[in-house]
Amino acid sequence: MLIRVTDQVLNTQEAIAAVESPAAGAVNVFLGVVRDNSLGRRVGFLEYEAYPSMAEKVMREIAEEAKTRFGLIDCAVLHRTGKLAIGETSLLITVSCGHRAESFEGGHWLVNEIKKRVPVWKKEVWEDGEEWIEGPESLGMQPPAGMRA
Amino acid sequence: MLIRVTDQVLNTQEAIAAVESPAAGAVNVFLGVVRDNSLGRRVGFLEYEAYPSMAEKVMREIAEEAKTRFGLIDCAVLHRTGKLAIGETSLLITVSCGHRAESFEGGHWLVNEIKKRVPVWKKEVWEDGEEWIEGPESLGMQPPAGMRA
Amino acid sequence: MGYNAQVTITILLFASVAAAAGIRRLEMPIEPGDTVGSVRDRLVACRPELAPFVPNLMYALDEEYVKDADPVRGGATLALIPPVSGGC
Amino acid sequence: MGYNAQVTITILLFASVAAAAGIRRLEMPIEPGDTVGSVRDRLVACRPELAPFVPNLMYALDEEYVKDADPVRGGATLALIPPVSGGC
Repeated sequence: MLIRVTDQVLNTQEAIAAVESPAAGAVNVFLGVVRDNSLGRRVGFLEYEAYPSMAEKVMREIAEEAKTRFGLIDCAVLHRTGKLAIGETSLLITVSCGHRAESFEGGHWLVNEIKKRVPVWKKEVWEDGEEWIEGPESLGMQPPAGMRA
Repeated sequence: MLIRVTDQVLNTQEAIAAVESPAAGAVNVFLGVVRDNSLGRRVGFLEYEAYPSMAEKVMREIAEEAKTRFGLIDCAVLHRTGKLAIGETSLLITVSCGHRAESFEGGHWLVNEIKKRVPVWKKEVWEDGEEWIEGPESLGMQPPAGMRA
Repeated sequence: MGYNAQVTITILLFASVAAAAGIRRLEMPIEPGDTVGSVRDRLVACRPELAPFVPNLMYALDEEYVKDADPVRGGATLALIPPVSGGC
Repeated sequence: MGYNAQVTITILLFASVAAAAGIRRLEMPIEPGDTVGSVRDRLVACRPELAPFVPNLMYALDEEYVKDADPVRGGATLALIPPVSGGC
């Protein structure tokens, strides 16, 4: 199981090769990519910060859970940190399994859990400012205190 | 939109590059791979036959429909024909879009529709025989005539 | 009227069907009022080895899926499509 | 008893919280009976700029998510985890 937090460019071929198996009929690959806009603002670049040792630990726990839950043969989870330009890959996930349905369901579940639990943070940098994006999907996010009239 | 039926090895990087866009936040890649077993039998290799011109036409129709249905930015569908060894990729699909959910849903829908509608056939070859696999998911497959007691 | 492309149809066979018939392509004369189904029935009459495949066949006329009752045109290509299993 | 690793805890700060505090790592003495919450409260008392983050913080003790009421051990590492946004 390939698990890695790194400031180097993520290599798709490496992550696919890491999950190959003669018993695999399906491989699913997910690339989370820096896009040029966020909630209507033009993004210049992103900066990812991690608590690297804990991030790898939690990524491994999530990957093990995904293997059991979806009967995956193997999976790989790689997260990049540092400054990323538009079009660069921040998250790379590969899963291999017998059939296609589990490959999509397992991959999707993995990304969702990573978004909630892995200690990685994202700062958006625009032409005229920057902001830490505190993920609304994080387990640590409180719902709003009350409804506004 | 990259659509291709070919007897050449499918290139994942080419299919990812074909859907790249500054507006894309998610790219999903699906690889259908030849596995070493099928319903308990050990597979030696597979042979895929296509009605190539119609297969490309139907793949393009399905891809256009997926773009509209899931709001995809772009997608690529490549299907290989001829003799394929264990571990080789028969089907390669990439989709790009704004966010992860549509990338998984759109990719999964594409594979399912391809399985039902694209005129491509598969022959399994074992040590001691071979058989054309008539897809139970094909639109042309009749349900069994009646229940058995 | 002579026997020419205007009144013939090209039939394509694939996979298990081609293997059973021992042929992948043939031409057949068509008659006024012919449909996909009537052409198929005359074909099966001369090639009874195709009969077992008929319940699961789909048909494409010039690369477009059609139904039994759809009319055929001279010069068209009719493909007999056994259940597909593309993908993986 | 001397002031040593047995009775101190290392605190890690990240992202928005590190930016607000202007520090990424510090050591704090702990007292018998201390919990995640009591250590956090003493930290916020000396660094009030952290108070606005508290409602959305998670905590990890030696890289394991814990709750406010969980006890802390001397020599442990407590990370203040603002809402994560890994992935994409």
